[in-house]
Amino acid sequence: MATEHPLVLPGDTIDPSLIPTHKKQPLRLGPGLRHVPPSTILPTVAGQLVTDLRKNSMWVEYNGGRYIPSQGDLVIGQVARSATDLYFVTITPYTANASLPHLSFEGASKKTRPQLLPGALVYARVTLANRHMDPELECVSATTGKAEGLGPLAGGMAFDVSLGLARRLLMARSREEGGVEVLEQLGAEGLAFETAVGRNGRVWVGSDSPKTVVLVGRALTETDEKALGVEQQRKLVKKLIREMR
Amino acid sequence: MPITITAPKAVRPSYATADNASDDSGSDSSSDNGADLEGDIPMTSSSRRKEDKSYSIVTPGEVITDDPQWMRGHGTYVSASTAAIVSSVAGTITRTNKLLSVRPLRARYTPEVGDLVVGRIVEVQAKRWRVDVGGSQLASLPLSAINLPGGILRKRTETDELQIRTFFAEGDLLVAEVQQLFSDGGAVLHTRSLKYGKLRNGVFVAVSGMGGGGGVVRSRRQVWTMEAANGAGPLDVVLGVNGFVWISKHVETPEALVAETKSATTGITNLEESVSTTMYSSQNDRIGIETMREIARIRGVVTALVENGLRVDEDMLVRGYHEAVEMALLSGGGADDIYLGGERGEQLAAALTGV
Amino acid sequence: MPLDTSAYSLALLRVDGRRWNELRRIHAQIRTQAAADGSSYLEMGHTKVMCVVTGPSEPGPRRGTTGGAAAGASKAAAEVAVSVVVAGFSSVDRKKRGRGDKRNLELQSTISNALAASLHTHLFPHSVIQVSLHVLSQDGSLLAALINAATLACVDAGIPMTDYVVACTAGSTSTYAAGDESADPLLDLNHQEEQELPGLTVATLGETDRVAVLVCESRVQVGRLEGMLAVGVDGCKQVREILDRVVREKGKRMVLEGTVVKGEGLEDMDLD
Amino acid sequence: MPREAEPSLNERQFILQALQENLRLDGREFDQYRPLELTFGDQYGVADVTLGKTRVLAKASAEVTVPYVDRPLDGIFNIATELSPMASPAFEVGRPTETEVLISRLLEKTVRRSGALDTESLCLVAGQKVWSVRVDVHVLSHDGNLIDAACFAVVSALRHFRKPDTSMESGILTVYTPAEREPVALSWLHSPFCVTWSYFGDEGEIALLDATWREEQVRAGSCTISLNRHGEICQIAKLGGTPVEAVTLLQCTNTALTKVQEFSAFLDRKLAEDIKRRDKGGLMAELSAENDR
Repeated sequence: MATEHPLVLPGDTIDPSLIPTHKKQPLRLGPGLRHVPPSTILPTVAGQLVTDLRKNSMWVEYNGGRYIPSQGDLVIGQVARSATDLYFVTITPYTANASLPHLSFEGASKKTRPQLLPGALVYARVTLANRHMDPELECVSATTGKAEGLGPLAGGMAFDVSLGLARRLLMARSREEGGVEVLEQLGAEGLAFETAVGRNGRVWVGSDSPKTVVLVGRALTETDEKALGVEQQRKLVKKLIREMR
Repeated sequence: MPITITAPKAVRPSYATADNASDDSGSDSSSDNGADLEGDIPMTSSSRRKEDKSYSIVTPGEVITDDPQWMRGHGTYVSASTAAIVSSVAGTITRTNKLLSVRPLRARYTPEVGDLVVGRIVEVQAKRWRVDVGGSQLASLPLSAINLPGGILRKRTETDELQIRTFFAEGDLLVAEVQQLFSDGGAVLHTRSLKYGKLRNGVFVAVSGMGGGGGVVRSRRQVWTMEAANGAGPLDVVLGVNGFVWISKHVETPEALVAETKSATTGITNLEESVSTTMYSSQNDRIGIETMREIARIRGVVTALVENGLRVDEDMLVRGYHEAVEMALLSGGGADDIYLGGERGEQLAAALTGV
Repeated sequence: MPLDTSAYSLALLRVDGRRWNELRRIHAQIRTQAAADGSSYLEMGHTKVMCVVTGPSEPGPRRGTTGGAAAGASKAAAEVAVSVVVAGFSSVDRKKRGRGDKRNLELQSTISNALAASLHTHLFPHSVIQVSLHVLSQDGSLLAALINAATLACVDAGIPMTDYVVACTAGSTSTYAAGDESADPLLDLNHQEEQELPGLTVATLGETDRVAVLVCESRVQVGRLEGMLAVGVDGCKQVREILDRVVREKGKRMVLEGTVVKGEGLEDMDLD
Repeated sequence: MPREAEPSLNERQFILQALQENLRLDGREFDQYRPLELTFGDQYGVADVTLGKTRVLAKASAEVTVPYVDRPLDGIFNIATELSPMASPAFEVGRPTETEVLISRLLEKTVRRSGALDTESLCLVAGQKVWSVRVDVHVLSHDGNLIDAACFAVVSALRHFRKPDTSMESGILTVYTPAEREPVALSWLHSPFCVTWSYFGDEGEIALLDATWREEQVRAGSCTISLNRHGEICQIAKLGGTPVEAVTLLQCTNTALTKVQEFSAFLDRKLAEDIKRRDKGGLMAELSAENDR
């Protein structure tokens, strides 16, 4: 991975050969990169430079820092309090709360809407995020009117993971691209559980058996803290399962 | 804040066994008037209950019953381990059908819908006032729950919101009714009746209220007009259920005014104009010196009742007032003697309970 | 060592003439201040404290108190804010303790946490129960006296609670180094004993053996703990008895005077 | 003041539910500590303690000052605790929180009042010159159980510390630099350690050792017991919280004693290792070589 994704530091010059060129599409810059006219591209954070030739885009992968909401992200928020027509939801501690309208749940109307107590967890999508306003969330798709897996999270346990792991878990092909397989392996071992991954670095794990939840949580946090590769993850899962029995 | 620490009683060994001690305490506390009353109270105590139980005083942590047929009410909790109903306050047991509750000897006022309360505005917000009614939380009085000047049926407008302080400002006293309760115990008040509204021309006394203990009790009439002695004219008394009392010079109630003016066939709008001008006035009318004196005397009666541990209701207050007038006449000072503290108060209380 | 312990082994009497399992005289009153929601005055020997409880009420501006410090307005339960003022004349050496004194803060926090565990604070959201304690005279067992006074004042204020939180101290005649098995546990230490002997303060929830507060600030062999704890817990039961009697007498007087409507006994109800 | 990030309802419920089933989030036993690590600095008197993700640094230092008027024969010994925003955003500089006050009181009672350091030995000239020993405790990372970690760090730092050697000759006090004379250890009487129990459940029936920050936020009460390996209680602090059966407290004390003995042995081993490390071809080797001859 390291060879194809070179390490960059803020202010490094990027080898022009790494910049993807595409005939038709314009070059798209992702997080951690800055365009200085006329034609310089500078990294602004330390991390691995990733390029996608097909989409003609590039960005810097980095692990750490504080989550900054961006539109369309799935996050796990914690209800701080309820106002007359919206909930104030904490996405990350010590930052301004996001707002989640009472009516922004599947099938919610003035009379039937979920009653959430302070401290309840919700899985939500960021609908508005810019640096001048507090973020806004929704728990229902505006186009279809369906929850699509969003909404209040009942029971279970939320674990804190690094932002990098959260992003890797959310990748469509987390094994191939993100190098995380731990959840699949746990599932393959016959454990029944469900998860919800928030881009803000929280993973919710629900299961009927608290044992399973603890096991999944430990597997995730250990994978994260020790930056385990796929093979090591496999070993870890085997070890944990053995311990549990 | 008066500090009354009475001298310690004769030294008695505190570490005496429980049996001795309860004997001791029995003779100890009932030395003055308790001893002769004791006979009147039926001694229903069963063998396993202590002598104190005949007064049905329960204290925190005391098991009331472990019979599962009862339901727990206020002032009790169900013990997690034994499923018995246990008292959580010191007070007396009351029961309503199968519901057991303990009325505390004294507590802060807990609002109930329909209570008539006297309150003080402590905060003015955009669309509501926050009112201190002596409870655990401030009550709120929405702008929409008051009579707006210029007609009771008028809708509230933005202008009203802007001049919210002209109706009630911080420190104003008002009489209102509890309209609604929140699940967390907060109360919403309203003054949408001509008998409610801003208070003036009088004096305020705070005694303990309906949370428990002495002071004001819920009764048939909380508000009445009484004829005062010594040529003072009629006086209004408002006993808020929350223990806040208001005594003022009687002003013709707006209703009476309405009736009068109606008979005089004046236009109704005209009348309401005149009502509304006075409704939110913070200016006292001229009050005669006699009236002031009698207001002060009633206030003295209220405090004397409370100091001597008597309840405050219409009957007690009216009788106490007449007694106080008598006492003043008998004493050297004549009608001007309105002092009812100390021994005088005790004398008054004795006269009232002696009947 | 000013405390003459030699006399103890001879007559089994302590410096003030008590036996090992005897409390000092406890005198308590409730409703001492008419203007307060709840108030109490308590003497344990020569330790004298006063307590005033205000609330539960809407939090206002406050200073010099500790409780759930991070309390916000949106709390689901009432906060118990305790302030302890030690009068400068309360002890022999007229020392003034400032508001920021760490020992004082620890006392406040201990009392606050002990009460909060018994009081049904969840019944009063968004509110504060303000407990002000004043130490008028100190002669040992200060924390115990403060806890007892605070409990009484809370009972007087009619705040629902699981049970009384009652406290007393216990000590041991052994010194920390000596592993003598013959050492006797002592109940309710006075100032002199507190200075010289190992001791602990214990507060229990009513008559149960459940310990809400256990504070030991002196060196003692681990083997002595059990004896001291047992004596302390037993002492708490005695204290509860005494405090309960105070409350009952007050209630009885109120019933007799007609302030409170007499309760309906359960006797006649047992039938249906 | 920034508010502490509260755990969500789900987390609260789950932690309690799991504890009912004898499960801790990190898979530990109820009476098991997280891995305890201790590193000494190059300087004398610096101890860096990590307990899981909790990390505490303690540094001991000494200077010569004038003693207090009322205690002319005693040296001065202080413990300064600092909880900075580095450990948690909820801590503020310059305004001690309740946690900070309670920690410093506990350390004070455990180490200072229990007489672990012989303050009389710090006296140089009665009433005029004494050593003032100070330990600064810095919490570098906060993941629960600060008290045990801080106490361990303080004791380690003091045991490791060497103060400059001094001599008195005909009324002249000389303080030697480390180059002139090897610094000397403090006169240490016993090593107390804190063991903190956290209680969960309505009746405090579940007792955990070494709770993490999450567990601490959910707990119903706690009790810190300070002991030395000889079985002497130096301090017990159960400051309120859910009432716990007296018998449970006694059991907790006994378990605490075994933990303290483990701590004690661990510290002794680390100190011995450190001496060996410093010794490589050093003064001690030379001296022993001389003796051989």
